[in-house]
Amino acid sequence: MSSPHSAAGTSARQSAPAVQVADLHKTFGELEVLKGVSLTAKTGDVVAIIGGSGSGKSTMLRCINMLELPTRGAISIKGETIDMQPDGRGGLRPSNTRQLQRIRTRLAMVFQSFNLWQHMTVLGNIIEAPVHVMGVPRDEAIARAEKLLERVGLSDKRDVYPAFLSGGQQQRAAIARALAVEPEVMLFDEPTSALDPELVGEVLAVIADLAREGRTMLLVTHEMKFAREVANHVVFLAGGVIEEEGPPDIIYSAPKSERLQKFLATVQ
Amino acid sequence: MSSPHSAAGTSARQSAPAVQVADLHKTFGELEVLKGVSLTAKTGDVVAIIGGSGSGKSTMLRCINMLELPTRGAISIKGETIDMQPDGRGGLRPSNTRQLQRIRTRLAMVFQSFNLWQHMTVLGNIIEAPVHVMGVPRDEAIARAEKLLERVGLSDKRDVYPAFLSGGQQQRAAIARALAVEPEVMLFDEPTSALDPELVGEVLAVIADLAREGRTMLLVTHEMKFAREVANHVVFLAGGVIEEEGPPDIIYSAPKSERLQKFLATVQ
Amino acid sequence: ETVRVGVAAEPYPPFTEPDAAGNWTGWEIDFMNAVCAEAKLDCVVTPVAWDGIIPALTSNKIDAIVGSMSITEERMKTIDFSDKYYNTPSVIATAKGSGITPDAAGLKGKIVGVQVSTIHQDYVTTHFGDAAAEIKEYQTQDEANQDLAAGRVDAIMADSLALDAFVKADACCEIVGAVEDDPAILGAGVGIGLRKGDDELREKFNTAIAAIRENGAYAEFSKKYFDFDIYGK
Amino acid sequence: MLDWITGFAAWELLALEPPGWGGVLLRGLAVSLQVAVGGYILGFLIGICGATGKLYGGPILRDVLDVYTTLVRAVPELVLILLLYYAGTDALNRFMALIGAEPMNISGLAAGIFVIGVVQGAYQTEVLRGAFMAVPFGQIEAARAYGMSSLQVLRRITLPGMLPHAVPGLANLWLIATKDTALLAVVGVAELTLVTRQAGGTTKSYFLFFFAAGVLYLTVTLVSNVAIRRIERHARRGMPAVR
Amino acid sequence: MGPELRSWKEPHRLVLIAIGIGIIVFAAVNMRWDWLPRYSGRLVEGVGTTLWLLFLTSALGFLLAVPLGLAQAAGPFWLSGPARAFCTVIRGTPLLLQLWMLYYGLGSLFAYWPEIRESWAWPYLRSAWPYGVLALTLSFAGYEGEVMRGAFAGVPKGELEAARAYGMSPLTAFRRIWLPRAIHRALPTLAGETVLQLKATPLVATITVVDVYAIISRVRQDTYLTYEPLLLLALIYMMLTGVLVLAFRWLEAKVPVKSS
Ligand SMILES: Nc1ncnc2c1ncn2[C@@H]1O[C@H](COP(=O)(O)OP(=O)(O)OP(=O)(O)O)[C@@H](O)[C@H]1O
Ligand SMILES: Nc1ncnc2c1ncn2[C@@H]1O[C@H](COP(=O)(O)OP(=O)(O)OP(=O)(O)O)[C@@H](O)[C@H]1O
Ligand SMILES: [Mg+2]
Ligand SMILES: [Mg+2]
Repeated sequence: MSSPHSAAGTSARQSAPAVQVADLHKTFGELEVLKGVSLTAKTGDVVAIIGGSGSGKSTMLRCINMLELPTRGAISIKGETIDMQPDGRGGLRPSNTRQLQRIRTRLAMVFQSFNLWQHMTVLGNIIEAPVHVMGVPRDEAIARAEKLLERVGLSDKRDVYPAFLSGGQQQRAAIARALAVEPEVMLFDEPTSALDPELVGEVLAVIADLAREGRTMLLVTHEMKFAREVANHVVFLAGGVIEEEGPPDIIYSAPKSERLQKFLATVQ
Repeated sequence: MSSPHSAAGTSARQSAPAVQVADLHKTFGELEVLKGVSLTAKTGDVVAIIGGSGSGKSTMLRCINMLELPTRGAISIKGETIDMQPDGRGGLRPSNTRQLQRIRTRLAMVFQSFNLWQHMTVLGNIIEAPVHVMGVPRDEAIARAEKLLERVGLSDKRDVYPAFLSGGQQQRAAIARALAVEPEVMLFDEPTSALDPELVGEVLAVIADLAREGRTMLLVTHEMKFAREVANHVVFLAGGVIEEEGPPDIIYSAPKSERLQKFLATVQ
Repeated sequence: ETVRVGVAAEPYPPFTEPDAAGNWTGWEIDFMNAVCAEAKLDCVVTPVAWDGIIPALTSNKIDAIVGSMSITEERMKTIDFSDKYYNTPSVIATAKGSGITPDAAGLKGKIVGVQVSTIHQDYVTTHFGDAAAEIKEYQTQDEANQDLAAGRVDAIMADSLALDAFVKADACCEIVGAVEDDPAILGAGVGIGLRKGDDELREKFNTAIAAIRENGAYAEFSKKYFDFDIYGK
Repeated sequence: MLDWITGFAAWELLALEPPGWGGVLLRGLAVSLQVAVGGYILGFLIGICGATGKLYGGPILRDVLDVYTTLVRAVPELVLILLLYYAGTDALNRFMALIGAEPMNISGLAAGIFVIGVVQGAYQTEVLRGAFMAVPFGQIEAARAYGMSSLQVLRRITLPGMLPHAVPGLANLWLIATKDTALLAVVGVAELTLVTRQAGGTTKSYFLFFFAAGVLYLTVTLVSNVAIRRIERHARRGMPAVR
Repeated sequence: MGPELRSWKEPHRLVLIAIGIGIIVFAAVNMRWDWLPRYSGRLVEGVGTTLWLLFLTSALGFLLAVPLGLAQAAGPFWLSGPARAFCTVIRGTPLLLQLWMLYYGLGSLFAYWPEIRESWAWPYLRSAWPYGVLALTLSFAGYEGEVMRGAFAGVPKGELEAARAYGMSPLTAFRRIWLPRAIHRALPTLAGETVLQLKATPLVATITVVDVYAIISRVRQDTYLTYEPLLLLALIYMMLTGVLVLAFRWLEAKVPVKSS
């Protein structure tokens, strides 16, 4: 990615890009959803991915952490390329499960529908991956979780089960869960579209906060105004390829492609 | 009610008001929801009831057909007062079940959540009350139901079960069901608030149509613009009493009470 | 050498019945003990539902049946028998003063109860099948007895000793007499049931039965139960 | 002559020590419970394997499991017990003979546990499969996205997540298991129902013993219900109350 | 229909079907079935008795289950308490025990009253089937009462309010809306319970009612065959279950529900 300004938290020693997607293809049966997408996000970048419904935004995000297996292409996180091999049916599959699991802990995904684990309290959700995947001692994980809860404004919901939270609270808990693994990159898939309008605000505030802090984030969103405010790079997906990309000011005020112009007209 | 203009369908011989509510009180446990509400609707009137959430709009409507038993007060339909007697616990209860059942067939309620009977087809729902309560011969009821279906634009859904209809279609079927008993008064409790915005239109069109026809209607609604168009009288409920009432033009353009001014400001 | 001896899990007094301590007692248990002692076999009592006692033998769950099982042609097709070890007539019991006689004429229009899988069932079906109004089949003799007492059947047919014990214990009923013999059905007495081809065991049992008849052991334990020789002719 | 009444009043027959039959009944109950517990656990193991097989197995395995659950659920337990009891042990012994081993002496108890287990297994397969499917897929995806291995996903997310959906069905099956043991009376396993019949037959106090056995069975059910409610409350933690 | 038909033609299914046919042919050739013609008449009669028992007791039991469910769902405590106790006792004890309790316990007691023995009712009281019918009916009512409780409670309140709002009397509302709606909701469970009821019928053979199971027992005792009669019995019950399941599917399809 060729964003002109680089965000605050970037440290000099990390020269490899945080996320690098190279020539990503993805086919569902007959349907070719991604037709060769390449994308680079440097550490500290906030990349907003926009595009019409069905344009493959979610699919792209899910390919990055291998929830969806790409048909072709390569994904690198902090310079480490995820090992893949042909699966014999024209696609790829990860060839090193341990590496994949390790890389997944460096990427944290926040889902549209939260996907909190319903049988654990909010705290339980947050410490689950640190304790059981990364082997952080329990006390330490709890101490850190409490800080995160404070941060997203949920300290009083620590011992509550997800089903008893409002949508906005659930999404904030999900963000805290993502932060708990101290991810190098956070992936957000329409983090506010399952929320009532009144709840959207609280979640966006938390995300804007993270952006200010200099976290590397890839976010799929329909909130154009918000994307414009927090992102330093906007990617417009259409027809399975990146139709246009660039800094938000330019993308929003001077869209070049006709498709993007049309798209922006309908959503604004 | 002192509406200046009287709607089309009023005939001279019907001198008694269609609905008369006198000094209605309703208490739930400790909570006094209605604190003495009086209301008169002449035949052909379209009365819109507005008010904040929890102000007792639904409760008032439900008291009129005794789905909720009033604590004090009297209800008359076409000059016939519903017989009630003290229930020995500080409230009232109907003392003449046959009279109540008869009066209920003259009032038809359209619920927010439709409440269609799921085990009957649309046609079955419509002919149910005429055939099994009023003793209309089946053929006749079916013939009439078919006209009503045409009227609400559901002729092709005659033999479909409610679960397979969209919300707007269900609500139109519910309106046809209400019309089938040839009610003297129709009660609508937020008939569109359970619907997606796109479906609201179809239902409002049917109601506006009924209003033009000169049907007596009492409707609780949050659609201020709609209320303004179809109603000839607006009642604003607040704090358990009628805070203000009058013709829609005056209520909406020149609200007197501060509460109403505030209410109108928030909803518009 | 252990021999698993199957007995009917349902009580069949006075031949086999469990006591409250869970031990099996009765004439046949004494008989079994005597035979096994004689043949130097280590016998263990294994209760099996009467209904499934032959399948249990053929499917190798038990090695022998000591269950008042009469030696019949039909059974011989499936299992082998030792020599007979007792033989008593089959009789009919009815309520006191019923006036029923133990023949087809007497049982005309009556309800007759028998235990399933017995020679008595065969006999009743063959000889009274047309005369009787209904033939009720019971899983256990005990239930048939009980239904006679309760008046739900008019007559029952069974081994004389079993019914003797019953009418002594319950004053409701009486034995009205033995049925006419039909050796083809009623068989040649009661023998120990054995798996087909288990000749070694059969020889041991046969020798032992002869020996205890000889040395007086048979008469000795029988005295406790009966005042006559139940070995029959 | 009303010996069922005198019998019914003869409470001393229920004494724990012989000549009272109380001890026999309790031993019968113990056998029933052993069969029920054993069969239930066996059924649970079959159920877990069956459910995973049905969900993730190949087409052949899935069809075979379908045949198993359909057959077992369509045939009366009584018939299955007779078939499995005789045929099952017979087949096993023939197999032992084939490989040259000593024929195994299968006790009624073991056969009973086997039979109840096979029957329970078919039902539990279906209950567990339904419960597995009730775990929202997003929760499993979230677990994968956080780098959990398949085993960890199963242990930490899928199993506890399916529990609230499985408990009611499993609880019901437990109660069925305790009562299905009564059917083993037909193959002569000395469980509660058979010893009740023996006690009634020997003492002629049928009513007393049937009544006593009924009370024992009912007690098992009621105690189970209390335990089930506890387990359910634990499993349903985090789920809003349904009414 | 299309995809289902095609699915039968998948190779592994064909192999499974072939194996199934192979087993049947093996059984037909290698096992003894010569007894079959002798008993076919009685078997048909036995199936008749089984079906008759099933339909009678399910119908009666269901009639009982409706008030039991209603009492628990909406009745005052003095109705709901006994109803719940009844369901608990029935569901908490084995049917076999209930059956024996009624037949050998309660049933044998009538004999001691000469008045009863002389009365018109005696021929019924002395035969076994009334006890079988009673026990199966009570059992079905106990299990189904529980199901109906849930079904009654689960009918959306709004639909009942709508019935009242249209002037239905409580009886009409019950007859036209509440009950049919509850039955509709309970139908899938009812199907399962009826299959369970079918599978419970063979227990009546232990009290001398001659159903298809009793006939097969008879065959086993006459022929001393272990497996053949039982296999035939299993086949008969499987076919009956299949017919029941299809019948209930057809019933359920009469009021379609939207699957989510
Ligand atoms: N598992 C799948 N199997 C088959 N097709 C799929 C699958 N997942 C997604 N698709 C298809 O791929 C296309 C892109 O889907 P994707 O979810 O990535 O779109 P999106 O850009 O996220 O849209 P939205 O804004 O609606 O979420 C769609 O046409 C969708 O139907
Ligand atoms: N059955 C009940 N028991 C106790 N309180 C009730 C009951 N029904 C309504 N209430 C209370 O009475 C008040 C008025 O309720 P009502 O439903 O009439 O309000 P409303 O004006 O229709 O509000 P909305 O616009 O939200 O529908 C509320 O505070 C509500 O909580
Ligand atoms: Mg998407
Ligand atoms: Mg309301």
